[in-house]
Amino acid sequence: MRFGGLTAVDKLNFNVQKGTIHGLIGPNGAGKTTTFNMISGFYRPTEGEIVLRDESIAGLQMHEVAHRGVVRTFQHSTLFAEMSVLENVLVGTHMEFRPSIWSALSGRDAQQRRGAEAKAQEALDFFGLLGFQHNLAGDLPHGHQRALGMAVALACRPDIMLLDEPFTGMNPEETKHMMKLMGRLRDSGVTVLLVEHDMFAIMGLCDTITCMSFGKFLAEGGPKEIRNHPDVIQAYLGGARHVA
Amino acid sequence: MFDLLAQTVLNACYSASYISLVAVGLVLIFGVMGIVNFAHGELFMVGAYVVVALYSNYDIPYVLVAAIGLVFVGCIGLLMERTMFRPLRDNPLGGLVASIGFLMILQALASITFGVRMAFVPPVTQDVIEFTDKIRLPLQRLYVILAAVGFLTALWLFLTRTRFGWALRASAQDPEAAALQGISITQTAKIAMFIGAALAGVAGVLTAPLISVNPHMGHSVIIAAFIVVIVGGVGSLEGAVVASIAYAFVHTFVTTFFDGVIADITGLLLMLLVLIVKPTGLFGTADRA
Amino acid sequence: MNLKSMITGLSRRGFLGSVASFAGVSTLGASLPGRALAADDNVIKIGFLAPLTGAVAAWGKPGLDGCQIWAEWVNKAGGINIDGTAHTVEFVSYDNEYDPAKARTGATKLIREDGVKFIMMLGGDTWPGVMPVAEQTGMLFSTLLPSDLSPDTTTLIAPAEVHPVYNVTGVEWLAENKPELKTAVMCAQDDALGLPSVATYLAAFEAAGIEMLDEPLLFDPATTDFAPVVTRLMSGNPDIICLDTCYSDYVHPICEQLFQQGYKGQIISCTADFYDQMIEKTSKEFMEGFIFQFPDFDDPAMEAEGINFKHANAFYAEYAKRFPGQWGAVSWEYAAVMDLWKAAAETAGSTEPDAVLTAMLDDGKGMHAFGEADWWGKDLFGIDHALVGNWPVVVIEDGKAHVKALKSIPAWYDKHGELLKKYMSDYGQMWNQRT
Amino acid sequence: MILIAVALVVLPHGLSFSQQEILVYLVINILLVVSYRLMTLTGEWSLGHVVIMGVGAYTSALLTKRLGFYVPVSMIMGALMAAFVAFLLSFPLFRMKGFYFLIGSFASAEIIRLLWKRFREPFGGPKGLKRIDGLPNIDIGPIHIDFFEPTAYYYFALIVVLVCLWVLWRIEKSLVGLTFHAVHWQDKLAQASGVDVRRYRTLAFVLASGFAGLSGALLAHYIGTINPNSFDVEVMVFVLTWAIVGGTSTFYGPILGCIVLTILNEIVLRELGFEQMRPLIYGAIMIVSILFMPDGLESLVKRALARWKSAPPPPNQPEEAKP
Repeated sequence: MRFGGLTAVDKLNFNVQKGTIHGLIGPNGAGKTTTFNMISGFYRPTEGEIVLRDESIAGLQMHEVAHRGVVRTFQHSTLFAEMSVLENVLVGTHMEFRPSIWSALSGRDAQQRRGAEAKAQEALDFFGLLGFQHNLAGDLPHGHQRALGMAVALACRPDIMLLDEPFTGMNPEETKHMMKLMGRLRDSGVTVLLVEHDMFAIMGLCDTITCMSFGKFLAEGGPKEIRNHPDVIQAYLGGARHVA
Repeated sequence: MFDLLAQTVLNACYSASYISLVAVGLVLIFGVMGIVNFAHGELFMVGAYVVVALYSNYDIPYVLVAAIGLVFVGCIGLLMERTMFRPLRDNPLGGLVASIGFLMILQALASITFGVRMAFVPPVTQDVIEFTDKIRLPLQRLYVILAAVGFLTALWLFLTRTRFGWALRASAQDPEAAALQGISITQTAKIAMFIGAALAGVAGVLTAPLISVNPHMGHSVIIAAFIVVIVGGVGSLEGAVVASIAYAFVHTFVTTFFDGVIADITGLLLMLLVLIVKPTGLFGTADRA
Repeated sequence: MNLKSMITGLSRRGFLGSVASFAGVSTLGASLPGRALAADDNVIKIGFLAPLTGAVAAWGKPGLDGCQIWAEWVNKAGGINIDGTAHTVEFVSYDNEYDPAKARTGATKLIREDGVKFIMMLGGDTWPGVMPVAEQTGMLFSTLLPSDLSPDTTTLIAPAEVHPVYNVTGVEWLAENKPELKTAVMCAQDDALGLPSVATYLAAFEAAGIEMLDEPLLFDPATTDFAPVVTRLMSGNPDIICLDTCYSDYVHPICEQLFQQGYKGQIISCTADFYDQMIEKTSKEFMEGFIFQFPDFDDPAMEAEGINFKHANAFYAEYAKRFPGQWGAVSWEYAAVMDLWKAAAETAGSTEPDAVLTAMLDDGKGMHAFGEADWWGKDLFGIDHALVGNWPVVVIEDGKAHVKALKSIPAWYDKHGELLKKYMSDYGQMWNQRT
Repeated sequence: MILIAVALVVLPHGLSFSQQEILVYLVINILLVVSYRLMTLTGEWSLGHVVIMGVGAYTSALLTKRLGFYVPVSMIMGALMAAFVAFLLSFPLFRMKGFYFLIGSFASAEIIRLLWKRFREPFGGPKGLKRIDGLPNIDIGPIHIDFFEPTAYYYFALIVVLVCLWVLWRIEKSLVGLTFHAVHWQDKLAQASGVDVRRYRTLAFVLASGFAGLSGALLAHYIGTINPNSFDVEVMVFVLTWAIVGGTSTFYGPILGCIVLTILNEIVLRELGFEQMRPLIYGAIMIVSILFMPDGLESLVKRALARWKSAPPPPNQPEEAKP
């Protein structure tokens, strides 16, 4: 992936196994988020392939990628702040309950809407947000907003969830709770690919970790391998700070 | 045929001059304040009526009138900034509506004060530079061209060589970052509004002896200016100048060799084409919208 | 629609007050109830339905100003005498903003609420909106644009100017007096006034044996810079440049450009409002011999025998005093229509639209501002509701406009009518071609 | 609800004749401005809506004039044509966003308008079309309805417009409407959730244009004449100000703006005898309302409703209706 003269991600190659939690780490500016943006269709890679179940999805638009079961969240609290919590998650049910004007006019959508709301509430319940469903999303505390972002993604019933720094701004308590939830997600069959700085969460959660630096592949392996990998240590020492 | 071509080029130069004065002001205001000033054509109109009020009625020297017109219309710009655009800074649509309201007020004031019919402006000079019998450049038109070159050069120097100019460009490129740098948004907005309005006013002053001065004269100018701004790229002053020249040449040549209505359609199609091929305009880069 | 009588039977105000707060819309309607029809028998109300604001206001506002002077003078002189009683005249204006929907609303208000007896309009775009109202109510209307006439509406008349047919007189005079001029070019704005005028001039030039060097050059009404138009016009070295029915906003800059680009030939135009300013912008020599169709009303010729416009010189002086710089053709035309209406109403002894119309059209003759004229127009408009007779040819000599001749439009038409019909149909301007 | 219905039915009988005429335009304009709001739900502001309305008007007028279509049918065809033109325009236009979309929509609309001016066949050139057939009169036994009468046409337009408003309301409250909002507030997140943003923008644009086309057809068959200037940018500016002065966050905001501003401009200022001052005062009102009511007239209603809800329930029914 190049932006103008700058090559942001170069010769990166990794596989994500079905039903695992896969972490993507690296120092600041390593190109993690760019990688995410390419997979999710936010950017179109200038070169290279992204293969999902033997199908190339490189260059597809974000919603097309989503329709193939790959759903992402965004950094910060990217939400429909002016809409209620329930409505936020209802947008997530879009793919399952394709809304149409005709059903809206004929009144057939009442049933559809009930179905969608049930699914949405299920997703909210999973993240413990059911009690807030009528609040405005913008009014939620920060941690809940992060969770809501994931609830929206979950309501899409994805095969793969791409989570962009889900633990940022959470206190240890919340982080632990969220880790538990992610474990349950994996157990329900969702593959998770996450970008994260929080090493505690990464190490405690991931089955496989890919480490990159300056846009290039650095190392891959289980949490233990990565923690002890000389290149990784080197990379982080160079950039300092983030290693716990 | 050479005569015709040469004369048409001269015509196009004049047309490019006043359009670029208006368009550059429009770009400056949009760039710094994020507001589409629909009343910009009416500022042009006010400039022309300054000439009617002072030059036609009181015989005040034209150069002085031009200076007064520049300052007066610039001050109207400041008034707009203070009363409308500053309170509506975070509300670009509100700014648009307010500028439309202001447009109606200016038009009505002009109608009531000066009448609905065209107003008279005596010629400042009737001298003509005759290149050949068929290629002639009236001095008044030359003034417009020279003034446009002069004012735009001055503006360019101001923007590139002074601290204020630097602040202005910074906030045009990224208002938030500029604010973080300690540049006062209010200050830059005032300067942008004054300069933008004054340029439109000066264009009105300069062209008043050459065109029909009436309360609705702003309409056709603003449409040309919008086309130019889009073609040039919304945030780009250089783009506005280049696009003014391009638009003026296309429009003038099509008018001369086909007709005026086709020229208008050509102008709009050109703009649509640019929007489709490069939605940010020829010189636009940032995705400000 | 029985509900209507039921409700008007109730106390309308009390009833409305109850629903007003719910309906929202009617709150103001209730406080501004429709006014009763004019009850005062000695006041005749005349409607003035034209653009008073907006870009076309120049075609309405000066006319209303002229009418106010007319009304004052007539009222001072004893008003309008209907069956032995004197009536004063009052104008009720409605600004239609040159919009057909607002014109329809205005016509309804003037007829059904103000009780006017006659409505003067600019016409054009606004007329088709009013047409059904005219047909339903039988109200008498006048227009300045005879292209609004059609046999479907029998209560619309064009008594002031039969634009653009009178333009033939200027060309005819030109050909008679300057036979050495053989070639011409023309420009016009692409609108409802420009196109029929183009057709008329084309017919007039052909009838006069003058050759057109180029297709008429059309420009958009929003044009401000006329240098390219002028460059193009001059490129073929014509003897005559014809400015068609350009408005003064175009005539002035075009002439200024012609002057500066070194044109030395003949110019003919329909109008030359504020020609003194044009002379100042160009030169006396340049404007010498400029032909157009609208005399100054301070011209002694306007007080001559046969001119029906009353006290033209004094009217002009009064107008110039009150509205300096606003004089133009529309300033007197609406007032001239009122002269005609007043005469017809006094003859009929009634102000009712049908009676006045009958008196007006009686014997097919009418007193036009410029002399006795015929009710004419069947060929072009499908109905003889345009008042056509002599029309002045005005030429600028030594910086002042002079009426050089009063030429008969019917006489020209008798000879060259087929040409005019041909060009009018080429430009889609015949009444039965209008869509 | 019943009171509102009764008010709407008796309304024209309390008005003067010219006010009845204005009422007809008001009803038609309400459809126009509400359809405009639907378009703005996805976050794009167009300056071409009035010309799209004109497409409906021209189509319907030409179909009845040239091909003798039955008026109600041609009106529907006009709406469909407007929607179709919007569909075609969506291809170039939805490459743009924000300010560019605003100006792009303006440019494409101007081109359509210039085409009407330029091609006298079939559009009638600058003079436009006239003698457009009205709605055929109804004569069944004792019932005689002449749709030239403003009251009669008001009822017809009212029914059509109410049905359309109901449709627009249902759409907005459905999951489709929710998706429109989602596209507006966070198009990236919506897209990540599988929403084809471009498709929804187009959908909103096409739907809004269809209803605008219908309002144009309603107008054309009432006044019986249309010309290119009836749909120029000045008219668009009025629609824009109705929407913004009224506020666009609620369904009723634009309706409120349309009603209040129309009554001010067409009735109050005229009755007060302002002539040349009218645009001046209207302009001042626009500025003042946007400065002091940036969220539109609807914000007043919202506040009033909130107060009403929080206040203890009155002992009896609210009594505003009774004299």
